[in-house]
Amino acid sequence: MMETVAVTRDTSKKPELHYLNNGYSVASWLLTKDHKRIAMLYLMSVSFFFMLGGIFAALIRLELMTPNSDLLEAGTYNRVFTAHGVIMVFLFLIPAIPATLGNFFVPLMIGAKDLAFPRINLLSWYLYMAGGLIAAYALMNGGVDTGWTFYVPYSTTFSNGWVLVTGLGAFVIGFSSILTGLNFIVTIHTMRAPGMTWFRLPLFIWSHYATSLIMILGTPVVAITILLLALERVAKIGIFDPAIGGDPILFQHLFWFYSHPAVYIMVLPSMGIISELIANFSRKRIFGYEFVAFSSIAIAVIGFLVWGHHLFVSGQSVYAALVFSILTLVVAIPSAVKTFNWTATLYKGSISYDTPMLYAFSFLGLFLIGGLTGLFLGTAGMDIHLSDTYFIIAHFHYVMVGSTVIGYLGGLHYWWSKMTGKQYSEFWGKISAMLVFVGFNLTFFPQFILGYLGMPRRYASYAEELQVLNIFSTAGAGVLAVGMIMPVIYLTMSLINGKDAGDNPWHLPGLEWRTSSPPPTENFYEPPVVTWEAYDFSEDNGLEPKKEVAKETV
Amino acid sequence: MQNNSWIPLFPDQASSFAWQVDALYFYIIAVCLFFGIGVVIAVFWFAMKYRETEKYASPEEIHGSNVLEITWTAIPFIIAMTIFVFGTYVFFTLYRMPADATEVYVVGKQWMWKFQHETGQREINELHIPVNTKIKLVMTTEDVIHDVFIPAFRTKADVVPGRYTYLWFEATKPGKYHLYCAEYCGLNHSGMGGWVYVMEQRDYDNWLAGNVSNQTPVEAGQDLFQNKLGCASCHQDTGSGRGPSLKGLFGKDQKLSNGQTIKVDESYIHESILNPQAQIAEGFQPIMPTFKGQVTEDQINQLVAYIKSLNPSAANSTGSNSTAKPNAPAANTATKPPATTNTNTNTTVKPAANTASNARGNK
Amino acid sequence: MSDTHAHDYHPPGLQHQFEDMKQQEESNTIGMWMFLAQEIMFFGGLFTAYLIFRSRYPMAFAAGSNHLDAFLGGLNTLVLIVSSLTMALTVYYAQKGNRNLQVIMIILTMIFGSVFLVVKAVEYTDKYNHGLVPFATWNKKTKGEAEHAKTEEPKEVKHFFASEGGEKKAGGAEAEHHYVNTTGEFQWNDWEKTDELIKEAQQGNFLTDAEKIGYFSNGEFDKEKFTGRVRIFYWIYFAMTGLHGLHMIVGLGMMLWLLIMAWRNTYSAEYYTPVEISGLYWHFVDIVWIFLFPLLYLLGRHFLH
Amino acid sequence: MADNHDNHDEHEQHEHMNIPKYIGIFLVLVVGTILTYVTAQWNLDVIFPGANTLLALLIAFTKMSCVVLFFMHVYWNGKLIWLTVVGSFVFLAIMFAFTMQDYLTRGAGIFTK
Ligand code: HEA
Ligand code: HEA
Ligand code: HEC
Ligand code: CUA
Ligand SMILES: [Cu+2]
Repeated sequence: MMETVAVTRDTSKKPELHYLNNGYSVASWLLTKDHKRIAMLYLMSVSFFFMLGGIFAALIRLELMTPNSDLLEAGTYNRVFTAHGVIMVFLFLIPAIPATLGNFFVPLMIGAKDLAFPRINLLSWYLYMAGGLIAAYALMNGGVDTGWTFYVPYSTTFSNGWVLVTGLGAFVIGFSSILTGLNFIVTIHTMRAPGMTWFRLPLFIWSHYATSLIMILGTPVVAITILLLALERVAKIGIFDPAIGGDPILFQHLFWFYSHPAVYIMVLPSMGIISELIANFSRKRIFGYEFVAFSSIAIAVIGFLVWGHHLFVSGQSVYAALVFSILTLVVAIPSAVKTFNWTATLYKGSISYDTPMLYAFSFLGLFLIGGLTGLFLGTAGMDIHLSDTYFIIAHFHYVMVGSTVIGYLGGLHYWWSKMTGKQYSEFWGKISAMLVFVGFNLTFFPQFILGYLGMPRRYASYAEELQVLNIFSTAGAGVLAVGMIMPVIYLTMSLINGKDAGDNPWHLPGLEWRTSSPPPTENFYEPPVVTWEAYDFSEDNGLEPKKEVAKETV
Repeated sequence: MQNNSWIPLFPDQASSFAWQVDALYFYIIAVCLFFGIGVVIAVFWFAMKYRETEKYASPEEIHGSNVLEITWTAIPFIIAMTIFVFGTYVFFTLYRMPADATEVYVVGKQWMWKFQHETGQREINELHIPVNTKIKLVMTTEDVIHDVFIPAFRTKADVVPGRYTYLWFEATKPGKYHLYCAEYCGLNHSGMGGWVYVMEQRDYDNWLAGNVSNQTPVEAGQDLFQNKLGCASCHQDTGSGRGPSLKGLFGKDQKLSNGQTIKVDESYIHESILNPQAQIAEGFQPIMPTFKGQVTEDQINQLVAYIKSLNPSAANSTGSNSTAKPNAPAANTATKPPATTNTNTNTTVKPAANTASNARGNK
Repeated sequence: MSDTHAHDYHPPGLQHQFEDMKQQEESNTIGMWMFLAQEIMFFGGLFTAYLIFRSRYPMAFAAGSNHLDAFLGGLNTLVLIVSSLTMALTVYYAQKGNRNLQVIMIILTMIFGSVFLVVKAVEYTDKYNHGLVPFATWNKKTKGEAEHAKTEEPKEVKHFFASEGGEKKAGGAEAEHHYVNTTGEFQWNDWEKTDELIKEAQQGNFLTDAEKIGYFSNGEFDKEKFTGRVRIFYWIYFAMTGLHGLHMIVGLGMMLWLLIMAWRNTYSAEYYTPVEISGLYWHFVDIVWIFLFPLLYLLGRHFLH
Repeated sequence: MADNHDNHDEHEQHEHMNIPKYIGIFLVLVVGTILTYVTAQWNLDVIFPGANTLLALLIAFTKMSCVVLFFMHVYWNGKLIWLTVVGSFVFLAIMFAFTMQDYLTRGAGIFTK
């Protein structure tokens, strides 16, 4: 690694064209095959659905302020939490990181010009939009009141026909997700820049690789399950309905075969971002790179063996429950390895407290709580009491909001300057990061207690003595909402009046920082050649000497 | 829940194995604190100690340490396995049915629980059991999946259509405990619940023998309507339930789906309860189940009294407790022994104690 | 966007995001394999359902399966295998750059693919006529015995148990009134054989717990219940073969496109990835059938003796 | 291009197969089909229950292997393709096995009433 290859462009001449100003027409966006533009399309649509889901969350919390169902009637409430769950999971969280940040940065970080199949990439966005709009339409128009899990036989025999439409939406989105995963795997295999060996890949790439595996192997199963659900609904053909020989538990098996791995689709990319943030903001190579990389794969693979932990109380065989229980506790180990390695990376680093790093710290704390409470649920004997209570709600919000959404926000802040060329307000960034952290804990920590007290989930009205804790939770949600709305505002503002961020504001070694901000359509001016390890902050990492950069920016 | 503190933190511990579940809970909490506090302290400490002093520094490279990696893979693994063993033990205790238990049959139905004791008593949304006796619930459902959940006993199990599932417990403390449906089952899922009454054996025997009510008929009828029979799960005052609102019904002319009009009097209500398919109110589906065999004539009278009270003007006109002439009561009482569900428990049910539960079923 | 870069050494057919043809081919091949992995799991969900229900209701499955025409199923297997051969040869000739043989092989593949679908259509029609479509009211509605006997009978007897020769034909007269189906509901009429099966199973004590509940009411064999379980077999049959047929149709579309490209002499020893990956897809669809055939058509054959 | 070690050079595979070999594989498949058909008529379940199905699946598996290895050229492909093929089947097997373990052990042993 002696020789240094300059892959940065000649900084003296500003690029005339980058991906954002390379065409302004609507068609140049809607028919684009540029992964960066598609990522931006995704960013906008995903944010839209997030806000929609957020509004439903607000309704839930407002209703739960009082024990009676007074703000929303039970029927409405049921539709609201279903809409909240479906939108947040299928329309927001699953595509959130892979399809936006992943889409944008996977090619950049491995030194490719684009993803392997740009047209398929665009197709996947259209599928996503089609499915998303269909589902959103059904959820808001007729309303579906099954919960996001669509358990049979309620969904096939009792709930209304919009279940079918929502299912269709989820089916279509499923294929969008499969295509994204397929594109990533191929790209990571074949399109790495010369010198970018597997063990020089940034960990963000590893986690996306693992995520893609799940997308490809898991999503088709939920697709076929939804198809069967539709068949059952339309034709009453005895797949799930016990009255005619079917089996309702089969649905749960098939559903969770996908949906448990899907929770790792949500969290793995976020873990990838956290690896980036922690390494880059403590300016150190990640501790135990190989272990962090392989733990992603391990989570993806073992994650397929544990779905039965959602069925502990469902009437599945108790022996099966025990097998699933032990495997669930095993799948926690790779996460543990990751957590410890992140912590160790901080050791002897040079840690800065920029906004993205604040999010990374939040992640560590919240993932710890979310993950560790997963251990309660993975223990069969414990889960009997906790299943379908607010303990579950709190657990998965800690991992889905506290870890994934926060990782996503951290990544968004981290790469915002690369994506847009603009710098957001660091001041507001820090304020909102802290509000989110505080608001989040206030919202969801009381729910653990509520859960242990025995407040069942999906309840429009609850026992009176539980009101105090619920009020805390609602109050926290208010703070959380403010914290979440702020980035929307100041990030948008930065587009209008933000300072130019410069190509590499933090002087980081990753490939994505060695091109201009925003990057040109083909990503790099010269095809990059990689001669350094990931997170190489030493002097010979091919970047300009840090002294000069420091002078330039100070 | 009888937890009277301002913020309840911990549910009642009222079954023989509740302490085991709690012990497991505290054990896992201890494990979590051990790892959680460790990691948090390390993060804080590193973050403070190694905060940036020089911009764009190149701190010393550390590649990792296999010894550390193996340590922090092995230790959590071993601890996780201890959790598993402990958890499995508790799981066995909870889900392994004792051979010598008293059986209670449970049928879930949107949105009520129906219980039947070995001795033939039926109850709805209430379960009376003696203390210190092993009870085994043999459960199934008429429609969708439900879930019997009694937090104070720390146990629950889904009730699955088309087959039987089982649950057992041995209550250790007399009292009144929440009974919930914990598997989402549609519109009134959150109203599908009631109470488990754990009674001293003597009280239980009394209850079995049937006792006189100390409630007024209207109160007793309200209790039946809201809680015990689960009428309110369909008949809500707002009219948004699956059945018509019964507010102000009494004394009105009711249109039936066959085009006829009928005056709502005691016998109409009586008929509606025992033989609901006979006269279908216009605009509704004939889905109301018959309550034949589950209510005594006494109780029907109480219900009638209550429904009347929903229309103050009508209640005045007819005055006191009705003694409506039932059309075919003889057949009922002949087939089912009269000692069925009783309106009363001599332990805890007082009108005042009902308000909490009313709030849940009621708007 | 591909016009913004100025590398002039691009061979035709090389997409802008790739460095060279080799990278592109590799990407396409891996991409197709990933897609096939996805397909395996897609069908896998159905196979799981098959597994569950077959293990619950083996007798109903055997009975339902015996009603399928194993001869036509076997024929179709052979047809698909031939088409797989011609597909493999298409790739072979594409690699050799032999345009004419390539075109011929593609056409042959398409012909065999179509034959498969035609045979499938014949089978579906047969099920339709016999009231074996598991969708309520989607079957042929037959009015009365007299009319029915006139129009339908000869053909039916032929297909019924075609595999076991004339032995079963005796049931023909009886079969006449079996197929009265005024509402188009799912029907099961082969009680004679069924009774034998059940009796055998009862004697040998083969019945699964699910079957003891699933076929009997109060200890009596319940025809209605049994019909319901056979219907489960038929929805699996229709779901699986239907999905497979859909894949065949997509495959034929791909073949058509290949045909046009091959006709234009696009493929050569240097550039034949599209042929190759279409071939992968075709073979995959073939493989699915290789499993469907024994699992659906043959699973209860040995009970017939 | 990055390191290639996990992918073979696919240009070389047509050296491996020729017309007679293709026909040979084809014949194996035909024989396999006929064999499946014939053995299905025998009652092998007297040997042990499920023997018929097992045999049919074994034949099907062999046929599939022939198609995958030779018609789809996996035999000459790189590690990655092998891994994909084997991996997909492993995951399929997981789905089967873990679902079945529930159904097969329900209500068994000490938990029955
Ligand atoms: C991003 C999403 C996400 C993630 C990452 C997880 C992670 C985990 N989840 Fe969670 N889960 C959900 C989303 C998620 N979950 C959702 C949405 C539901 C409910 C769905 C519904 O019903 O609607 C759910 C429900 C759920 C259940 C079912 C409960 C029930 O319904 O009865 C269970 C049971 O086992 C479970 C367990 C786990 C475990 C063990 C992990 C593990 O992966 C966690 C691993 C992490 C750690 C353990 C922390 C770090 C480790 C250490 C600091 C070292 C110490 C460790 C040891 C001693 C082992 N989850
Ligand atoms: C990605 C997944 C995700 C995310 C991000 C969230 C975010 C939130 N969720 Fe939810 N949630 C689920 C996934 C998610 N949830 C799922 C899967 C279920 C189960 C559903 C089921 O049972 O089927 C569920 C269920 C669920 C429940 C239980 C309902 C019940 O069982 O009865 C509750 C109750 O408190 C809740 C609350 C919240 C809150 C307060 C937030 C907050 O974090 C939201 C904060 C964000 C915003 C507020 C958006 C940003 C702001 C705006 C767009 C401006 C407009 C907003 C206001 C004016 C307030 N969620
Ligand atoms: C499963 C839902 C359900 C439950 C539980 C239920 N009902 Fe009904 N009830 C209905 C429906 C639907 C109707 C209207 C159709 C009909 O008349 O049968 C109805 C009609 C009635 C009527 C006639 C009202 C009218 O407007 O004509 C009376 C009185 C009545 N119910 C009383 C009761 C009482 C008392 C109970 C409890 C013991 C009860 N119902 C429980 C669904 C229910
Ligand atoms: Cu019954 Cu929820
Ligand atoms: Cu899970």
